[in-house]
Amino acid sequence: MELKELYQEIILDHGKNPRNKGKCEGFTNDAKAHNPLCGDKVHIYLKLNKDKQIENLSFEGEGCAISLASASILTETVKGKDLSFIKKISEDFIKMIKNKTKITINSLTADQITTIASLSGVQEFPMRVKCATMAWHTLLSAIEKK
Amino acid sequence: MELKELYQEIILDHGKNPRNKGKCEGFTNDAKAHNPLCGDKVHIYLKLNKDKQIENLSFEGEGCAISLASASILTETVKGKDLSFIKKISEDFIKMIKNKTKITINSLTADQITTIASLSGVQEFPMRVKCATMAWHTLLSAIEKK
Amino acid sequence: MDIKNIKKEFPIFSQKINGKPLVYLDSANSSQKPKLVIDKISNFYETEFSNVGRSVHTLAVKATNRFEATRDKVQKYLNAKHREEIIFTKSATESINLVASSFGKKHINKGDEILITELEHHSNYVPWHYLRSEKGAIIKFAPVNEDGDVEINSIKNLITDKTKIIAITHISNVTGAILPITKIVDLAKEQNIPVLIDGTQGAPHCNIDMQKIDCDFYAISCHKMYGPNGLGILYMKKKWVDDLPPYQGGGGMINEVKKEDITFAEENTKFEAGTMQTAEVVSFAESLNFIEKLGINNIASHENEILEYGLEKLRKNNSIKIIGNPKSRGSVLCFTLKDIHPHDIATILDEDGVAIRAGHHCCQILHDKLGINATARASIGVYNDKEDIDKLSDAIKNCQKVFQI
Amino acid sequence: MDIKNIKKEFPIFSQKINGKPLVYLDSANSSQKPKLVIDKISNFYETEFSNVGRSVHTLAVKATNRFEATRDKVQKYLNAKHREEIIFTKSATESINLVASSFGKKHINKGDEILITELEHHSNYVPWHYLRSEKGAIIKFAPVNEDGDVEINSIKNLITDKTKIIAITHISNVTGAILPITKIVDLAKEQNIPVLIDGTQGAPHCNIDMQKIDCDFYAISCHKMYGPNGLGILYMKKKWVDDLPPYQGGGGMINEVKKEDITFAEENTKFEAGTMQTAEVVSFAESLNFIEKLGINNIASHENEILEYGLEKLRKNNSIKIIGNPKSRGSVLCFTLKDIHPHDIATILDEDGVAIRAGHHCCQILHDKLGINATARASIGVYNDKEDIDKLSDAIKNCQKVFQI
Ligand SMILES: Cc1ncc(COP(=O)(O)O)c(C=O)c1O
Ligand SMILES: Cc1ncc(COP(=O)(O)O)c(C=O)c1O
Repeated sequence: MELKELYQEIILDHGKNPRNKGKCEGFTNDAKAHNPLCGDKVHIYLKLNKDKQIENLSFEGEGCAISLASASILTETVKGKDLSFIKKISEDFIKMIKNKTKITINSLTADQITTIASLSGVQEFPMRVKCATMAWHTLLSAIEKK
Repeated sequence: MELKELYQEIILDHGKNPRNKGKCEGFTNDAKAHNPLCGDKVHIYLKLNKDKQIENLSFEGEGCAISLASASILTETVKGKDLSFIKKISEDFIKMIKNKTKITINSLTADQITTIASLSGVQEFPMRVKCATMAWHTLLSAIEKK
Repeated sequence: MDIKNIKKEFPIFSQKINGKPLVYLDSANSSQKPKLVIDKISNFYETEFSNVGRSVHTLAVKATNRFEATRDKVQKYLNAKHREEIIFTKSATESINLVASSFGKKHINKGDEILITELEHHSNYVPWHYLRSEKGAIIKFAPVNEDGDVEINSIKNLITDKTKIIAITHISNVTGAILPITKIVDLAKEQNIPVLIDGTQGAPHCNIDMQKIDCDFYAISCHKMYGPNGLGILYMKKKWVDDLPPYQGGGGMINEVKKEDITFAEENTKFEAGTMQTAEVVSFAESLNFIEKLGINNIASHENEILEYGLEKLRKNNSIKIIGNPKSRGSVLCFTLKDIHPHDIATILDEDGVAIRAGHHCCQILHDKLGINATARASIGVYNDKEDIDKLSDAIKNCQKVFQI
Repeated sequence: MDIKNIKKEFPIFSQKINGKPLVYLDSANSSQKPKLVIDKISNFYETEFSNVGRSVHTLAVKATNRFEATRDKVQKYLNAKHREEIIFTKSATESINLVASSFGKKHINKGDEILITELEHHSNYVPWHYLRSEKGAIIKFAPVNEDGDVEINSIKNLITDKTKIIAITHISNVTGAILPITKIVDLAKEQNIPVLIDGTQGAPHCNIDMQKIDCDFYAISCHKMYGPNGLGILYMKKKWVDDLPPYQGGGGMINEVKKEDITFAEENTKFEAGTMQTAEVVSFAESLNFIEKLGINNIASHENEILEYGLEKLRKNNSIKIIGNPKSRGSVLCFTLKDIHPHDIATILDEDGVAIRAGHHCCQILHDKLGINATARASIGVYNDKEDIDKLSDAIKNCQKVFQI
């Protein structure tokens, strides 16, 4: 059943207990987004160090399990990584959701890949794609902003 | 055939050679109308004397055979008549066209009634009703104006 | 036709959704269409189609007659005094935009007040917001109370001698509150303030009598009345039909066009620019036939029965919170479910063939006030029955199972 | 599908008019619809109908996907660069009103000049007239020449540094003149002046490539392209999509709505307020399929062949005067008949099953210039053949008989 694929254990867990929620201290960049059709919101905060690595990041948001889980998984995936990694993973993630491609980044652990891939069930639910991708788009704009 | 009823000899004659065309001298009242959908125009001029009789009247206009014939027949019918007659005949005429009633005014000659009734074929052509009634509506507004 | 058996008049219900029969509880969003209406559209295109009001050939005459006969039918259905008070638009949204634009142009100046409520759909706020930005008008919001109602006094309190128009919804598409529109109109009339009623949710559920309600403007969306897409109605009182300037410009709405100046047609015509939605208008006559055959009061009491059953049933589930407790309620049931977001509910319900809507339902102001960003909404149409509610209730339980709550 | 045999795809032609087969020569007014399009409407209502973009249930997803897929299809058909450049409206009239209103609000001030032509349909004049009355803008009319053409020089001569927009028709619905729009756009670009093209008659007849034409706005009426009523398209160049303020306000076109202020959605969404015409949009995809299957160039050359045949045939009748003699002509043939008014012609032709239009065709300025108040118009669609022209010609002779001329 597709529904079970969408609402996997991992997603329910991240949705109920999102990691890195709140406003992280000393953030250097932030961006927010909003889905006007449903009212979902996300606000991403991140602290870039001088090596252009994300030293810390967090998010605030309201929304469905998918959107919260996606933001939560995002924060776990990119913490400590540098900008080129972040661009690559964000683009890969958005592609995965839209075009059903696989994530293939060497520096990710098998566990991390499984976690991220848990969101790929969204493909079958076109109206929910935005829920899953919003945080990742927002991360990209946070990085571009100064 | 209905078409023959619509384009009777009398109508073709009045359409081709409309009576009382032009701007009559010394007119006291006038009014014009215009059908924005087709561009037809009519302008009625009349001279009321102090007995509230139409001493003279005429019309200017552009339009189809039906609208010209109707204006022409109108001028022939009401010339020399007084206001109460004019109101009655105009209303009767409009009713005839719309509701297929007969004209029943004693002071009209049989000939006049035949002439007016020649326009009643318009009933069967709803898009042409306005062509036939426009002059009569305009006559009424000319009278009401001072 | 029997309401108990009405589903079979709607072809959509022969569809299966995810292998399950369709339980359609999204009628406040848009209603499904009876076969008669759908067939009328095809039949019209197949046998009588032509542009209306422009040509004199047989098809044009037939189309024009049917088109104008529908105007007469709408007039009669709404008990409007004059046929020219019925204006065809694209949607209720366009109806309200038309009024805001035309009325605003002539009668709204800097500092003038527009009185709306916290319940309004964006369609009955954004057009007034335009006047605020362009003209420096002020928008006042009559507050919604705890029950999701707007009390007449809260409107009364906000009326000043600057109030130029009151624009209120007939039925809230979130709390379901049926506002006391006749009383509000009476109140407004004392001060000579025109009233626009957003009847988008009202018209499909209530008996509408324009001469009784006596409002100045009433906006309707035909697609929520078992009618076609792309068609709305604006009732506009004769006085305003004569007074207000036209809205969109184009073919059909002019009187005389010169290079230096343009004069406009009279009556409804001046508000109907360009080629109209002939097939939609013609088929809407069948929607009204459908409603009349059943009787709008029977439809309302059927819907009320289903709604009451639904309220009762859902209240038994302790995790469900029902939004609003208005004195009198239209066919709308908004709720939230503990620890499960409305979007997730809607997606999971869909697996069971149950179609509801989730989100803010174009009422952000109201959701801000409620302190939530989304609700789930089940809305009832003539074709719903108690079994649909049972399935809704079961599907909600399934949600809780999926979320392991 | 074969053009020679295409009538049978259109159910309307199984009708008899006054006992005679229908000769439909009123396509410039509105075209008839192929069975595929009509069936798509019913089929959509019967199996997939729901409101788009708002709910997440299966029907809403299906409807939304079909709706947006049609936008993609239109984008491809028009070879627009971005899908967001395709905006769905009610009609070409609404498309032009949208531009005049949104562009006018932001970019037209007192004394600014709007350049149109004497050929324009009221839809491409009245909306600009509003800016003249409200903003004190000036409208200049590029003259039409004896042949019913507008020469590029007559446009060039009227451009000043006050010219803020040029709005011209692609094909005149009276003289049939196909204007040199690409040259006009090139000319305007030299001076950085945006160009709106009223493509209402152009789109059904010409191969339209937005990237080649490179205009800023292009307005289309779907009902003249073998599509449904109540649907228009506005192509708007991305630059303007980003720049211009929204038009109507309502559901779906907002970003954030607060009591104090409102921000708007981006891209095409900000111009599409309220419930859209889902069934119409979805079925229009079939109209494009129909056109693509035949090939627009094949349609054009078929229509040209019939038109040439018609011109030749009608010229043989000494009482007929053909209006306009443009260098290149769309499928429109306007004429007058000695001593018989166009209205009478239309009525008498109808008795023979021949449907034409009579009047000023929403072009009063042009008719004033021609010094007549009405013309008769036969316009050609894909389904017409030479036999239709023969019947037209015979029916005209019958007119002369009825009038004993
Ligand atoms: C040249 C031209 N422009 C604009 C229009 C208006 O189109 P619509 O009435 O479909 O909005 C028409 C159709 O009559 C036309 O022929
Ligand atoms: C209360 C209310 N007003 C206005 C609207 C707008 O209707 P439409 O989108 O059909 O224009 C709606 C429908 O969503 C509504 O529920």
